[in-house]
Amino acid sequence: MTITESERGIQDPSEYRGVRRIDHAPQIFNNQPARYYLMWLLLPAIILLAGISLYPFVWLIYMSLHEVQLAPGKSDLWAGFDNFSRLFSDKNFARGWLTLFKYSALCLSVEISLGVLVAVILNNSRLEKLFITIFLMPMMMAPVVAGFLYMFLYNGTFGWYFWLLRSLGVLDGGSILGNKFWAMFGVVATDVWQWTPLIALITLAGLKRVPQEQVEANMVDGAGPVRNFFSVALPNLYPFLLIAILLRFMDNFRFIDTILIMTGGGPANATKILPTYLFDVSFKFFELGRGAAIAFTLLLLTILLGLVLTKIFEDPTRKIKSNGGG
Amino acid sequence: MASREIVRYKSPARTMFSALVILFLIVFFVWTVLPLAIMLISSFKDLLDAFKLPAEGDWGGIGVMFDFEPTGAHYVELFTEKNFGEYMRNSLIASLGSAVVSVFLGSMAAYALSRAEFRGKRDLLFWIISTRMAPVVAVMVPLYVIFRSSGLVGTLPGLILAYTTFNLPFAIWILKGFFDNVPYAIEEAALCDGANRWQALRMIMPLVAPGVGAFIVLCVLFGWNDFLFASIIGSGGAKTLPVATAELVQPVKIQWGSIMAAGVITTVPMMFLGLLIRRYLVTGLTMGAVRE
Amino acid sequence: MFQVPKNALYKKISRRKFLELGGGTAVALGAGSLGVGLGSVITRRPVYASSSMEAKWRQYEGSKLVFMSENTPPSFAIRDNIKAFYDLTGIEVEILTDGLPTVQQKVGIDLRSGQADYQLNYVQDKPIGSPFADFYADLNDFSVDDTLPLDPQGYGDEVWFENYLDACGVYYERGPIRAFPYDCAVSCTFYRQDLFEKLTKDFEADYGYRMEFTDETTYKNMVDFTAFFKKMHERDASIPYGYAQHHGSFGWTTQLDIQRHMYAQNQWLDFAVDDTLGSKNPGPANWGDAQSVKAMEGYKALADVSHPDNLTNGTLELNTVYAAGGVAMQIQYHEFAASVEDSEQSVAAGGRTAYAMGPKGDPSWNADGSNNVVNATNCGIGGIGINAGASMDLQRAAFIFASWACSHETQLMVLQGVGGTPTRRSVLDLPEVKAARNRPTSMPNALTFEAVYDKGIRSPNMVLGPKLPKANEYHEIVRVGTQQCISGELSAQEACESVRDELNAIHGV
Amino acid sequence: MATVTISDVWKYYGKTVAVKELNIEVRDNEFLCLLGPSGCGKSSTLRMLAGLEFISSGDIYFGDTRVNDIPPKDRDIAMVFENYALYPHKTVFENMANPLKLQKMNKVDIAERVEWAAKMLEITELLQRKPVELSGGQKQRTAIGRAIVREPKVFLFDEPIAHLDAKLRSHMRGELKHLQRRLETTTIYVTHDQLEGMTMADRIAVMHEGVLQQLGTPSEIYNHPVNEFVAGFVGEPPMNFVDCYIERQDDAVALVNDSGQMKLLLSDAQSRALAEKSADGVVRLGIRPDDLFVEAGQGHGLDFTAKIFITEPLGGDMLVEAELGDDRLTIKRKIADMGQPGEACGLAFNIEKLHVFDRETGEAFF
Repeated sequence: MTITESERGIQDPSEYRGVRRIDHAPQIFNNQPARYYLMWLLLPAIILLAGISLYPFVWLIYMSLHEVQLAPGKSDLWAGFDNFSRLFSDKNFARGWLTLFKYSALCLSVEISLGVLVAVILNNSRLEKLFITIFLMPMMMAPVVAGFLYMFLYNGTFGWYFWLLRSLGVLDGGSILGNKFWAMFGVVATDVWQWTPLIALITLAGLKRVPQEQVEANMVDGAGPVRNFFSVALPNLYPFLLIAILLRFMDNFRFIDTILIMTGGGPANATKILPTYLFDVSFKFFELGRGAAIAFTLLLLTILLGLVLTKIFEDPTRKIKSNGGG
Repeated sequence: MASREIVRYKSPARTMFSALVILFLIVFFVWTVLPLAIMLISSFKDLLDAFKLPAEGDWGGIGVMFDFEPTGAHYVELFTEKNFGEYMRNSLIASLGSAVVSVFLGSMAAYALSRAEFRGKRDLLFWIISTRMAPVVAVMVPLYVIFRSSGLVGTLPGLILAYTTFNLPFAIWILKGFFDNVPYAIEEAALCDGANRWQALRMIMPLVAPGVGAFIVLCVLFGWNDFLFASIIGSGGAKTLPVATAELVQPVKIQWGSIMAAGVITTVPMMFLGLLIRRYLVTGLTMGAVRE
Repeated sequence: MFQVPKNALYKKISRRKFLELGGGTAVALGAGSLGVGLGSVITRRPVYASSSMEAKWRQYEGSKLVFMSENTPPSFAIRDNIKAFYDLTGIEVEILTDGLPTVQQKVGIDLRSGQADYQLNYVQDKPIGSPFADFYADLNDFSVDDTLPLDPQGYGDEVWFENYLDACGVYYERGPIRAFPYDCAVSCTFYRQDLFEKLTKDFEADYGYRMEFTDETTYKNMVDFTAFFKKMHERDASIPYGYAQHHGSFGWTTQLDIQRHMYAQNQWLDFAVDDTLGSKNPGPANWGDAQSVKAMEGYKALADVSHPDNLTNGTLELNTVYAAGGVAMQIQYHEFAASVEDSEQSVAAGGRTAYAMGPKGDPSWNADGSNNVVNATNCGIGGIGINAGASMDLQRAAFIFASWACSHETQLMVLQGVGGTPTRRSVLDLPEVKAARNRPTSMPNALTFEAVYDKGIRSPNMVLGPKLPKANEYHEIVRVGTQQCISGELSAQEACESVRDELNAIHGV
Repeated sequence: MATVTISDVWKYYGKTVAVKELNIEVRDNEFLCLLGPSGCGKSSTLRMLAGLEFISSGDIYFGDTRVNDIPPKDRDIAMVFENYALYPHKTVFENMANPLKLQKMNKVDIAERVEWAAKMLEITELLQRKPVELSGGQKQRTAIGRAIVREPKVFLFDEPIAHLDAKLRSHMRGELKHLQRRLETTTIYVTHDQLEGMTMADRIAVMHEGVLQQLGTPSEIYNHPVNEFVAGFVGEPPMNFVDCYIERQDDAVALVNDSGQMKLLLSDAQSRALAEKSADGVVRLGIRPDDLFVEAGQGHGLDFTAKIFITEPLGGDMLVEAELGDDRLTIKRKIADMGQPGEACGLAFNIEKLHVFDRETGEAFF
């Protein structure tokens, strides 16, 4: 590969940040001594990461293949893939996955539609700045605090949201977190409250990147604002929303603080998404082998999602990244 | 570029539409802010006031919410009896410590990954990012054992290390993006000027400095808000605010007033930090995928 | 924390077999060599059987122990008074408190690894005691050792309240004592006497009998009371709901709640095993039999008229609802009386609350029509156990603490402070405690003593519940099954059968 | 103050050859221009000189010192980058002082040197500004200032004025040339703009696809290009090329274009040159627009009649594109009324200025 002059070009040198550089590193970074130098820079972080991630992972595999014993002095028994095969007959395991998908689907569909709607309305409006500031507030809140806050709001004795819903006649005499049906919406609403702003911000960032020429061309062609949104803005937003969906989905099973605080998975397992079930198995039942097997399946999903994500990150067209900023 | 203003023409339908839009915005605004307001108000209510609620359907009774004698007792109690000063300090030290460690090691590694070409680089990068994405519950048991065997459980260094498990990969990944965007020319110019490699690296650090600063803040945020690590690795000698907040559930009764006050204490500093790094927030929260 | 006195016996805790839990990998990677323990230190001065009591107390002066406890009132009370122990013995005890799940996890890993960072554990009888019983030292080895400062009252079954030592100290076999009772939470009924008195006429008009809570009140009466309150509440919002069960996310308290109800009818038990011992192989569960279904139907009937938030409330939440005036009755652990009687935080304080035993079963809910009904009462006895993985000197030092913490004097101290729950009979005989049983009282928990100690824990009312190595899973299964029934997802019959099937599955039946 | 010898240098990137067997000797104090289109290897050569790329094979000497293994900081060179590569967080003064600071010069001397350079570049009043506050030309001067403060052995310029606007560019050309004369420092200057090379350089090295095509003074390069590539690359508007075949009539040699409309009789010298190089059959004719004559209308008395394709007035001069058979030729002349496109015009060649190339290899016969 040769370095072409045009690739190296920088139109305005004051904009160093955000300028794509050539893909091919100059050889000053790419020879033996330079590599040693770079390796020494890389090594501390890699060793630390290996210690705190690879090592537990090896351990996880070990545990998943053993029946970890619950009596003093007994060594663990080799279990082969028993821990995994037992998952197939574990009702709670299948149900945990199902609940996780249901929970995520609910969260994401509401967050995406609300977030996009808000962003489209706010884009270029005078209120944009104000709302962006407002958006920050829920996002900055520790999930635990959010969990407690919503638990407080939902409380059947003194919760304001409970009162509101009852006054509107929605709950039909029941409660929020104590009802199988409403509890799911209760935890979803918490997630929606916290993270719709992020979707809105991502969408706003995306909308700023919709080529104005396309919008204008489309308007000249006779499209109204709604048509315009679907035929011009949405296709441009697509990669942004995809990123948002993947990240939020991943966080849905990365952070279970809120659900643990609010329902602990109840009532009647209505909100027991797989990670909370894993929490029970490992930390309450002390079935470390089975827990490790469940954890393994979760990690597998993570890796799959991660692969998709990195594919998008490496998208050669780089629709998502803009110049400037960063 | 053409003006961003979109030309609008008036029509009855559009007026209706605008009214709906405004209504929607108001609802959304209230929906977003109300819980925070209730949290703030409740933190100044004593327990019995917090329990007051109008009768169902008694919309006029909403005033009950504001009908109370404000008391700072919960805040005072948190700091005098419940040691929240110490927990706040722990939170700060742990999250800031981890942020500094992560960004320091992370920027070295990110620079190396940005500059070096080697086989398996993609795999290495993927591994790094996947450590950040892994669900905490999945690896908590082995992590705890490691930390304990190193005598790190219940200590601030332990907590710093624990937060580093998610902050370091984050820092590497984001900062690599930053370094990728720094042209080689500046380092080359420095080299030609007579700098050695280390001096050349120092020369480009100011270019990424605003970003690095922002991501130190983001790392602080992630550490500050963490619960699972803090409760399992940190509790004991290094209790942080979220854990201390969760413990207000005990004993005997849920101390709602104190929990709300603790929530305010935990959340407000982060909101200010959030405003401070507003420009980098979306980038940070999307792992660098979306830039504003 | 890493300071080690010069005369320390061991500079570090022996590594022992580092973490059999995946230990192979760990050792291979070399992390094990760092095992220093959580900072316990032991220094020893020789004592003999003939030494003075003071010498016995102070034989481990300069040592340091770590006590892993749940964040409950007695632990805080002990921590508040830890200076007294230090003054007495010169042993420093670091008390770490966490939520029960975290305690479970940390203690579990600690015990499994044989590393003994926490020499002293707060042994909740079911969640921690049952799974990890084998890891705790047999306290009999110490309680006869003359070189230790033994409690003059001794540690025999008779010095504790009925069943207490069995509940928290005996697991799966007679003989070894794994823990001494240190606090207890015994269930009893808290009810709003003021409301009962005010509304009893209205009630009598509807139901034909007086609304009073007595030892003869049955669960079926409870359904009537609750239904009545609900009706009144719908008419007048200032009147609270009648009752709420324990159905929050905390599996254990949910299980205890349903267990009381089931046991009240015909003294029904989950397994055909001796409750005082428990079993590692309990065999097939009794769930799904006619009695369990019948009782479950009654439980559901009660749930149907209870507070709508019924399924969210664990013990704490429920107590908060009660204190907020949200329900007129709760079956609650007697240690909560202190908070209910606190007029700054509770609308039920100041004589509005009365205490009684848990309701009786109702003969009509007995499947066999028998008249065998009891005022079922159960408890959580928190014991202090000593990690058998610790060195013998650490264990002995730990015993000195355990003995002190469960002593008559300490229990009185705690009772006077935050509101302890004594486990030694002798505490109740003290004149000031006797006096405190009546209002106005300086020890609000004492108001419950009649319902709890005089009646509730006496046979046949007391139900210990099954001790199982998989106790936590058992709690969770029972919780989910019960919730499924109450939420209408399953019928009583189906729910009981589902619980049976899952229990049998975990026990390999 | 040093000669630079590039001796048999090769440069590979993986399997791609960027520079092939390059031999150039740069004389002391000479201004040498490396000229060529994108990807011709000129930048790689410059970067090898700077030490930013490693030399795959061959040697580079500064004076008598082989510098292959000497890191950039020890080569005593100064480089000016295409995008200026200023340190954005430093002021103009700090930017220029940086190399001296790295040499651990004392502060007083640094200030003196920087002021000297700033004065020479007329940027004294900008010294306290940051790069963002500067215009392109000012940035460029700063970058040059940073290079000259050190009085290095060799200046390396990598397209330093490529991003300036046209007017400034022509101004800077003069200044750079002047500066180099004043400083008397060996200078190697990379550009893809032939005009820069022609106007500034003492000698030009034209490169193409990693291979040095021709090394010579601007006039040599312009008047005697060694091959079709050099001929076509140098000169604006570019040279016209017409595919021809050789027709021998007795002793005379004529070039006839493929459509047969054009027939040029060569001079004896030219015929000999063709014969010496044993050219026969097909060749390619090259002629610069300045060496063609065009007149409007029919009665012009010129050799050929062509058709106006388009005319482009350039102020005093104009470009005329005319079609002769299938070939289109660009002619430069004084401005005049040339008529409408499609109208006929007369066309003549300055036979002395013809260039003839091998159609296969592109090599020049003369």
